[in-house]
Formats: sequence, structure tokens, C-alpha cells
Amino acid sequence: MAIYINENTNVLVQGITGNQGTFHTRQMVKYGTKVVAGTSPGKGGQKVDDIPVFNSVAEAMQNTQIDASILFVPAAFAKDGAFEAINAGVKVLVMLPEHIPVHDAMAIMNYARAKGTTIIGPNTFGLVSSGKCKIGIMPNQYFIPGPVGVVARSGTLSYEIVGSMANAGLGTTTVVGLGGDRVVGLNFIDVLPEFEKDPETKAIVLVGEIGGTAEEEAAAYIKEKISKPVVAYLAGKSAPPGKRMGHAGAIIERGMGTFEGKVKALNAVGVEVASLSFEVPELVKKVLK
Amino acid sequence: MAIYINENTNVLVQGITGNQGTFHTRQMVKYGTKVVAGTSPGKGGQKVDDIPVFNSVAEAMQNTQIDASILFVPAAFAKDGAFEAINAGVKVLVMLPEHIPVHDAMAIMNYARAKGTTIIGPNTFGLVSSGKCKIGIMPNQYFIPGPVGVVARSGTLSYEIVGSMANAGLGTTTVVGLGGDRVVGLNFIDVLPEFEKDPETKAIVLVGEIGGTAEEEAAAYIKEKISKPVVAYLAGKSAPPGKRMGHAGAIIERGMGTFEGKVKALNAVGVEVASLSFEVPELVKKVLK
Amino acid sequence: MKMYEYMGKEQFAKFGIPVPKGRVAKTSEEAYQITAEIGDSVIKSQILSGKRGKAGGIKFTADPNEAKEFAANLLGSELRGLIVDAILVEQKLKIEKEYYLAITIDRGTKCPVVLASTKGGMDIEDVPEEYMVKYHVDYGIGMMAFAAREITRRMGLGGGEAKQVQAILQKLYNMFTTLDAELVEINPLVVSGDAVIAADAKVTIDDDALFRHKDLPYVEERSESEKKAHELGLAYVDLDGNIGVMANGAGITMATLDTIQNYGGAAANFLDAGGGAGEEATAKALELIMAKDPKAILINIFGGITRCDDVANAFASVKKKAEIPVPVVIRLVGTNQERGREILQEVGIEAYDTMHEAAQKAVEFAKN
Amino acid sequence: MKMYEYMGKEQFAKFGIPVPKGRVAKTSEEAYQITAEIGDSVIKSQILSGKRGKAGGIKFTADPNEAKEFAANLLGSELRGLIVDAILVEQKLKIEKEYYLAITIDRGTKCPVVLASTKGGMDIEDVPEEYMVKYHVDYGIGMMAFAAREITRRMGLGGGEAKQVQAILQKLYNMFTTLDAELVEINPLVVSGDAVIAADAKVTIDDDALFRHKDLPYVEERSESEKKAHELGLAYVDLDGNIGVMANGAGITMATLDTIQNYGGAAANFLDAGGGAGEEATAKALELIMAKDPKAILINIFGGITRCDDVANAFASVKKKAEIPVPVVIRLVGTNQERGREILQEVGIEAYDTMHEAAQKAVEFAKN
Repeated sequence: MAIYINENTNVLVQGITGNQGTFHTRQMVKYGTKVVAGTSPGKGGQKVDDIPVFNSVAEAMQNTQIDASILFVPAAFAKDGAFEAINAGVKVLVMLPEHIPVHDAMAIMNYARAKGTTIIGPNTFGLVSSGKCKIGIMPNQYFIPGPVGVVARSGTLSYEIVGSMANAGLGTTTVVGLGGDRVVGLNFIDVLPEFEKDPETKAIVLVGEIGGTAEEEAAAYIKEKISKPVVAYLAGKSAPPGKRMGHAGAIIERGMGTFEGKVKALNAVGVEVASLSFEVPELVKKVLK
Repeated sequence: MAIYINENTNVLVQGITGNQGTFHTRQMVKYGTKVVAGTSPGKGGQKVDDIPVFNSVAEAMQNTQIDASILFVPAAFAKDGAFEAINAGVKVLVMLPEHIPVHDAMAIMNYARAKGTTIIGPNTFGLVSSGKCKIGIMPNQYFIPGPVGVVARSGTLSYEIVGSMANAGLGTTTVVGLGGDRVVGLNFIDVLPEFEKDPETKAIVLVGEIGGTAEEEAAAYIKEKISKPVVAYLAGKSAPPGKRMGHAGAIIERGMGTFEGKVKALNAVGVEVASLSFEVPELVKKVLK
Repeated sequence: MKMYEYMGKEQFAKFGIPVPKGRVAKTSEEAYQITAEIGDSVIKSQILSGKRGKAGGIKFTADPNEAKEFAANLLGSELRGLIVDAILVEQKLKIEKEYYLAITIDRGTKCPVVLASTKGGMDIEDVPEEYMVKYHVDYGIGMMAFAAREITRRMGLGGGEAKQVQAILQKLYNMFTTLDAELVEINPLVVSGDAVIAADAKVTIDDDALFRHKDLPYVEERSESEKKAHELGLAYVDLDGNIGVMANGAGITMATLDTIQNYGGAAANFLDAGGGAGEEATAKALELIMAKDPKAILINIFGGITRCDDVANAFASVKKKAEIPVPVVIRLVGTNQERGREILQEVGIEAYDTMHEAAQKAVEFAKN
Repeated sequence: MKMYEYMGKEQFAKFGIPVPKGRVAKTSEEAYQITAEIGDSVIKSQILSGKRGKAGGIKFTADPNEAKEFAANLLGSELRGLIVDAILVEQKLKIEKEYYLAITIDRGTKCPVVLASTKGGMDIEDVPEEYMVKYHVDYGIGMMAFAAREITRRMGLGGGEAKQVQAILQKLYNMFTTLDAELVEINPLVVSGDAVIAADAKVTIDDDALFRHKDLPYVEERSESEKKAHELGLAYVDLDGNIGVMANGAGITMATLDTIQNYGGAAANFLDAGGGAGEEATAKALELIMAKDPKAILINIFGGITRCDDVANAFASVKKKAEIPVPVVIRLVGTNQERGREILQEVGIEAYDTMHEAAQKAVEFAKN
């Protein structure tokens, strides 16, 4: 088992013929992902390695069963690409691009909600069900099967933590990158119940950061609904208010979304928050006992 | 039993303080309808007879359980009124006004679909579950309980037919006015399955007219899914092509929606079409045997 | 409201859709000037009807004098039963391919639907089904770029041509929604060299939405009687028979016409008096009907919200003021029908119980 | 991008939201003239900060000379750490009531949210919860009339005042979506006689959407280093410490800063080099960091898509060209880490395995 995606997920790559698209398609295939089709307007009929390229998502879906899609297009075109995928009936859509206008993100999320599409991102590294299916740009080597579900707001920091867990012999079920933008498809409270239901997930690692109230909401949700142990790490302890730390979402505004508030909320519901990222594997091992 | 509405339906009247609103509210109450609230912006706190008036649908719903609403507002404000009701969570909305811009109607229907609201109309007399609940402007006296379900595109013609049935001792389960506009909430194919499911309905009368393809679609649906006997009457046999006969929907365009085509489609699936309206009760009696 | 071709093209231009060079002429002198300016021209009479070419309403010429002469002959003349008030003079296109594009409203899905074909230039009913792309637009999101791409893909277009048609589709959709159109149609959409150009325009605006488009030119399609009726809030249509008809409700009025026809008669008009049939409206309605010089009048009232005594009073009052020179047959049932019938009896009219009896009687009168 | 008050009000006016009479002045002479025109004035220094009144940045006067003098003192001076480049001179309002209106984005529902209160004029954080109306707008339909009515109803407004606030809400929402705003705020929204007027404006436009709003005035909030970094595609923020930091990824960069702090140090900057750390970008990044005159540099690379050998090569090449005068600590793990470390050894640097070891070392260097 795993959440959102598994070994049977048929994946489409939107923008497969671009440099990024082709490079990461190969990485995904190497990981074991079933990439069954790609799109690139005007390049239908071509192939990338053995993968057929179509002119549109609708055309690809006429020819192949598609469950999930990943979007490799510039931010200004991301809205159109996302709407195309949602309109065509894709069930899981991974949106890598950063710098997507936030009103576009709102439009995408509301359309996705109406059509029942799960959006990962934008500004995410993607998601991976370890050993089964990777839809994203994360380095293959750290994502080995194991009992820990990881849900994170930031990318490289997740690799750091997943890597340190892998070094400590702790693999992962599914690792979900929520994305670093203010408006993203999934928040912690959407992913937590999935891990709670997943029998293979024995513990959950939550990688948060300053800004917004997603961690506080997660804490409230954990209190009510999550029986599995949760360990957290939060970035941005040293960040000054009002400054955006790279992620559009990572900003302390009007006293909301501070590091201290988040730690307090999580501690209050029994979630230990690691002070340094390398402490996460130890804490996970402790709760897994 | 009955379809869409019954003796327990709590009804809201939007625009209750206008002449039309007040008059028809009284008629509905007289019929037995549970009118529990009305709205009129700026007149919250007043009463119409014993019925409390609120400033907004949201306010009314905070105070009272509301299942259905009927809209008495000018066509230019109908969109706002309809969106207000749908947004507030009304489950059945009856839209009387005619001359609602068709793009407004599209907007309303698409929003209603997203929110799960059933729209009756626009340009309808409403609907009535005989002896139980009337939401509309039809004359009370002809709508007596009985075994016939009626679904119609036009108002007074329905009264004519329901009246002649009543005179012949044939009452009705529910009478649904689809509305005379090009874009309406329900078509025949939406109402037919409801009558098929309703145990009290033993026969169905379909009152159609020229224009569109609703009757042709009904015929195809009847063939596949309807086991109960259906009798039809269609208006507009003598109408010349290209002229709108009062109803926005009643126009023969590009050879589509002709009287002959509709009769042929219905006859082909075993539906008798009365040549004159007064023949309907006889045909119904015949099929009820 | 249907727009003349030249008005439709003016709107196309406003919304960024390429149209041929040229403009409307209302005098033969203007036609001369435009042809003198643009050279090789096509001159098209502006009437709300198709098949203008076959009827002699279209001419090709590069000679301003010929243009002038043709315009002089056409302007003010009748073509396919319609008076030509204006002609469109525009650049003659080198036509390589003719496509078809239209957007209208789909009653079933309650969404806009795009009809597109690479077989344009002919009557759209004649296009084989397999060449007609039907694309239902998701109302909530409109014509996004991906939708336009999908339409051209299904049409089988490629390259720069596809890109131009995509741009036209997005602009046409914008026009469709902005102007509250019921139909926007380009037939043919012409491929001419590197350009894709709208060579014709058929645009229909929703009458019910005209109140928010005061800036659009108004095109009157109604007869004088229909106009007058509209002002009175009556739904009225001129017909060819000799029995004047008034009823309350669109459906029942249609049914009344059908019933008359069933008994061998023919209605002179469609008049739906709706719910309110007060004295003034009744009087005006009768005036409209009388203007058609009918041989009999049939009034068919099924009183619901409309009260029979009100209708009877209104009619009696009109009848007292001015004699009606033809037989009047009235069917009157419903709310307060007894009182209504008494009032009619006082002015010498016996009301009927049923529509078919009344219709039969009216047909009989009209035959004499 | 945050707008100055006067720019926000110019946009308000454009979208039909009532603002006080007046305009921006960039010289004291202009201030004189505006006060001479409009009489009783309020003069407000234009800086991107609140609490201007307390800092002496606001003055009331009807005397043009006083306006001129005040403007002359303010313009070019520093207020709350910011240089005053412009002042807004506008009509002083007779304030009867002060309301609060704002629209921003709700991350949870992913929809616009309206915040409205009859307790305006104060810091919005100080408004008691029970006086704050929060209305989540249904994104697909926007601010329809019924939504605006519902908001004023919940605020407890009535009569003409409610109608004006409803109109302002619809216009403000239109502005919010049209301009891709993250925040539009009116505080206070003033009731003055029969009028409801926006007495202040706080408008933030989404930086990521500026490409489609070239017509808007541009407000530069970034430091010179931040600007330079932006041009290079690096995310960069100036900070107050003495350890220069470069890492790849926003989250890991934040974590690097936190780790430095954890060991008693302080970062001089936030620099996320993202995925691509080619030679030129690395050189420029180091240049930016050196400009902060740090006592040590910490480079933290977790190679995934970023290859360690690429990073090492880039760094080595930079180091060969120009001596770096402070200690550099590098943490380098991930794809091709062995090769990367060899390259670094060649230029005399021993890479660390973990972020915390590297951070500890950098803090140690910075303390000496």
C-alpha cells in the first residue's frame, strides 16, 4: 500500500519534450514509474525513448489509461496546462513550477475541487511512493521503502531528512511535497488522514516551516483524528518577520505563522519537534518502538 | 410519495414583500404549502401574515430549516437571487421569471450543478405535489391527488390538461413545469426517472412543444428506462419555422425541433400523442387500464 | 436580435477577429468610393437571409462605376422578400480553403458548444457529420488555450493556421459571452495566403439581454403590430390566416392555433396576453387583432391567476365603446367563471366551455 | 509588491472607489499648491510602513505655507527607517465613523476572504474577534450583489451606508482580482456625512503576476543585493549576522540559518541557489555574499538533481580566479559526492558530511 499513487499508477508527462521534461521522465522511468505518455502541442506522434507523445491530454487519454500527470511548463502557462489535465479527467496532478501567480493557483484549486482532482503543489518536488512510483524531481536514491510517511512543505529539506532517515535504515511509504506556495492543493490536514488509513505507514514525519497556519491546523487535526505517532521538523526559526524566505508561503505576516506558535501547537498534542534536522531519525526510531 | 417536494418541504419565498410575492405566498399557504420564511433585502424583521421576513437567504437559513425556495424578482435580478439561494444551500429552487438572459441561465445552471441544487424553470409556473405542497403560481383548484405524473414545458396549457383530467376524475401525483426558456434546469429526461421511481405515479403525461430536442431525447429515454405508460400532447403543430411562439424555446430552427419529428419519435417508442388537448384524459384512462 | 453581416463584422473587428478590408455603404456613391479605394471588391447586399448570391445580391468587380451601378440597383430594392438598406463593399479574398466556426448554446448540457469544420462555405446542415467537430465548452472556465488547441487538433489543422484559428476561437468566445450572443457564426472562415479571415458573419444577440448592450446597433425584425404588442407586454406574432386569436399563456395560445388548424381554419396571429388582461391591454390586444382584418375572433381564457370576471369586464367594456364588426367566440373557464359568463351574456355573448368547441365555432364563422 | 498609499488610492479611483480629493506631491511647492486648492488638508508621508502619525509623518493644516514647510522637512528625510520620497496631500475628512475592509487570500479554503469590521481606524489585530466579519467568497462566482449584501448585513449596516459599502465591496473585489492582488485593505473606510470614503489604502500585488501588469507603477522594495540576486534567478534576503550562507532549496536554506543560530551564530543573508548552480551563478552568488563582508561562509549543498561535482567545479573555478579572504565551510553530499569532494580537496577544502557539523564549524570561524 501507499497513498495517492502506487505501482499501478499510469503517469503522463505534460511538456515531455522540453529539457527538464525529458530528463526527469528518464529519472522517473529509472525509478520504476510507469510513464505511459507525454504531451507537447504540435509534437504529437513523436516518441521520447519508448514513450508516445500526444498533442493534448485529451488525445493521450483517448489512447491510454492515465491516472496521474506531472506538469513541466513555465509558470505563465501552468494554469492552462493544469486546467487541461483537470478537464481531461486526470485524478492526481503534480505541479512543479514555482512563481505561478496566486490567483491562477486559486483558479486551479477551485476547478480541481469541482472535478475531483488532487493537486500536488505548485512549487513542489512531487510525491513518491517508495519503491513503487515517483512523480517528481527528487533524487531517486534516498527514497527506499519503509514504514514512515513524510509530508513536507519544502523540497531539499525533505531530501535532507529522508536522506538522514535512509542512512539510519529508515525507509518511507509515501513522501508528499505539499509545495512552497501560499495556495497549494494539499495541506497537512489533507494528507494526515491518508497516512492514518495506510496500513504500511507506522509513523508520520511532518516537515513544516514558518508562515500560514497549516502546522497549527495539523496539530488540531492530529489531536482529534491521528492515532499514529508524528514527529516534526520546522524550518524558519531564525527568520525575521515580514521577510519572504524563498518560499512564497514562508513569511510571518501580522504575527501569524511564527515558529514558536507552531512548535507550541504541535508539542501540545504530543508531537515532538526536532531542533535540528539530523535528530529526526532518532525521534522516529523512538516513536516506532 | 411524490417527487422533488412533499408535505414536509419547508419553503422560502425570495421577494416575499412584493405584490406578486405576497399574493402567491398566500395562495401557496392556502394550498397547504409550508412557507416558513421570506426574504426582502432591508425588510428583515417584518412579517407577511405570520411568515418572518429576513434580509438574506443566509440569514433565513440560520433561523429556519429551508428545503426549497421560489424566486419572485425581476429578470435582471434573477441571477443574483438564484446564486444567493444556491450559495446558501437551497436544494430545490423554482424560478418563475421570464426574459432571464440566456447567459445568466447558463451561469445559474452550471453553479446549481456544482452545488447540487435542482432548478425548476426559469419561465415556469413551478411544481406541485398534489395535495401536499405547491411551489408556484398555478391555480390551486385543479391540482388534486391522483395517479398521474405530469411534466410540461408550458404553464396555462398544463392547467388546461390537468383541469380536463381533474374534470374526468384523474388526479395528479406531481406536476412539474420545466419552463419555457431555451436553457432550463430540468428537461424531460431528468424528471422521467423520478416518476418511474415514484410508487404513486401510475402513468405519465408529457406536455411538450416545438423547438429543441427535449421530446426526442425523452423518447429515447422512455425506450430504454421507462416501464410506466406515457401519454403526450405537443403544442405548436401549426407554427411556422423561424418564429418564436411566445416561449423562447418554442422556435423551429434549422429544421430542428419540428412537431412532426417529435410525434414520430414518441410514437416510435409507444407513446400516444393526443391531437387535441381534451383527448388527453381518455388516453390516460386507456393506458391506466 | 439578428445582426446584419456588416454589423457582425464590425463586432468581429472590435474583438480582434480578422475581417476583409472594406465597410458598409448606404449610398451608391459610397460604394463607388470604397471600390475605388480597395480595388478588387465583393459587394454584398445586407439582408437577414442566406443564399444572397443565388438571388443576385452579390457581385464581384474592380470597377468603381460597376460597383456604383450595382449598388444603385440594389439599394432600396427587394431581395428574397426583404428591402436592401445597406450593402457591404469589401476586398475580394483569394480563397484557398473555407472553414466553418460557430458558437451557440447547447440546451442539454447548458453550456456553450463550438461547431467547427474544415468543410465551410456551404450550408452547415449539408456538412457530413464526420467533418463536424462539436466541442462542449466547460462554462465555468470558458475557452482556455487548451480547449482551442483541442478543437483545432480535432479539426486536423496544424502549424500557423491552427494557431490563428485558436486565436480566433478565443476571441469569438469572448465576443459570444461579452455580447450575450445566442449564436456567433463564421461561414466561411477563409484561409487566404498566410491569413485566416472571417469572410461572413452571422450574429444573434439574446433579446432578453439587450438591456445591458445599449451600445449595440439595434436591428428591428418585428412588424409594426409585433412592435406595438411588445410595448404592451404582449407576445405577438403575425400569421397568415383569418381568425384573430387571443389567449393567456404561450403554450395554450399555440394549442389554440393548432386546434383551429385541426378544424380546417387558420389563425391570423399569435397573441399571448399572459397573466394580466386588464381593460386597456384587452382593448389594445383587440385593436391589434382587428388590424389584421380577421373574419372571426377567438378568445381562449383558462382562468387561473387570471380571473374570468376581470377578462369579461375588460371585454364588455371594450365592446360597449366600439362595435366589433366580426363574430367573437369566447371560451372562458376557471376562477370566477360564473360571474364572467354573466357579464358576457349582458353584452350578448355566450361563452364556451372547451377550447375545441370554441375553435370549431370560430372556424365555422370564418368560413362564411 | 507593496504600493504606496497614494498609488493604492489612484487604483481605488480607477476602480470607482471613492477617495478624498487630493494628490501626491513630490516637492514642497506642489504641497503648497494642493493645500491652496483644497483648503483643510491632511499631509501624509508616503512610506511602506504603518504608525506614520506617531512618527511625525502626518500633519493637518489649512495653511499652504505650513503644508510647504512640513513637506520640505519630510521629503528626503528618514521616517521609521525609510526615506520619504513623496507625500500625499488631500482633503481632511469630517470623520463620523471608521470601518475596516480588506480582501486577501485564504490558504485553507483557497478562496478570497473578506475581512470587514465597523471598528476600523485601529490596528486590525486589535479589533475584537466579535466585531470582525469574515466572509469567504466563492471563487467561481466572485463578489455578487448578494454576497456584498450579506457582508454589510453581518456588519450590522443599513440604509444608504450599507448600499455604498456594498458597491465598494464589489469594486474592491474587482480590483483585487483584476490586479492580481494579495491584499487590498481600506483602513479606515470613513463615513463622512452621506459619503463613504476610503481614507487609506494598503495594496499588495502578487510579484509572480507582475508580468501581466506592466502598466502598474513599480515599487522597489528590495535592497541592491536582493535586486542583483533576483536578476540572477537566486532567492536572496539580506540579514544582520556575519556568516554568509549559500544553499540549494528554500527549506534547506532556512534550516541552515536555523542551525547556525542553534550553535550561537547569525547568518548575514539567505541565499537559495535553487537547482542550477553553474559556475557563473556560483561566482555571482559568492560576490553577493562577499559584499556583506562576512567573517565566514557556509555552503550547504544537498545534491539531488544538483550534482556535487558541478558545484565543486564551479566553486573551485571561482576560488582559482579570486582569493576568498574569509574561511569557507562546505557541506557536500548527494549525487557524485566523491568526485565533488576530490575537486574541493584540490583547492584545499575538506567538505563536511552533515549540515550541523558544517554549521558548527562556520560559527566557530565567525567568532574568531
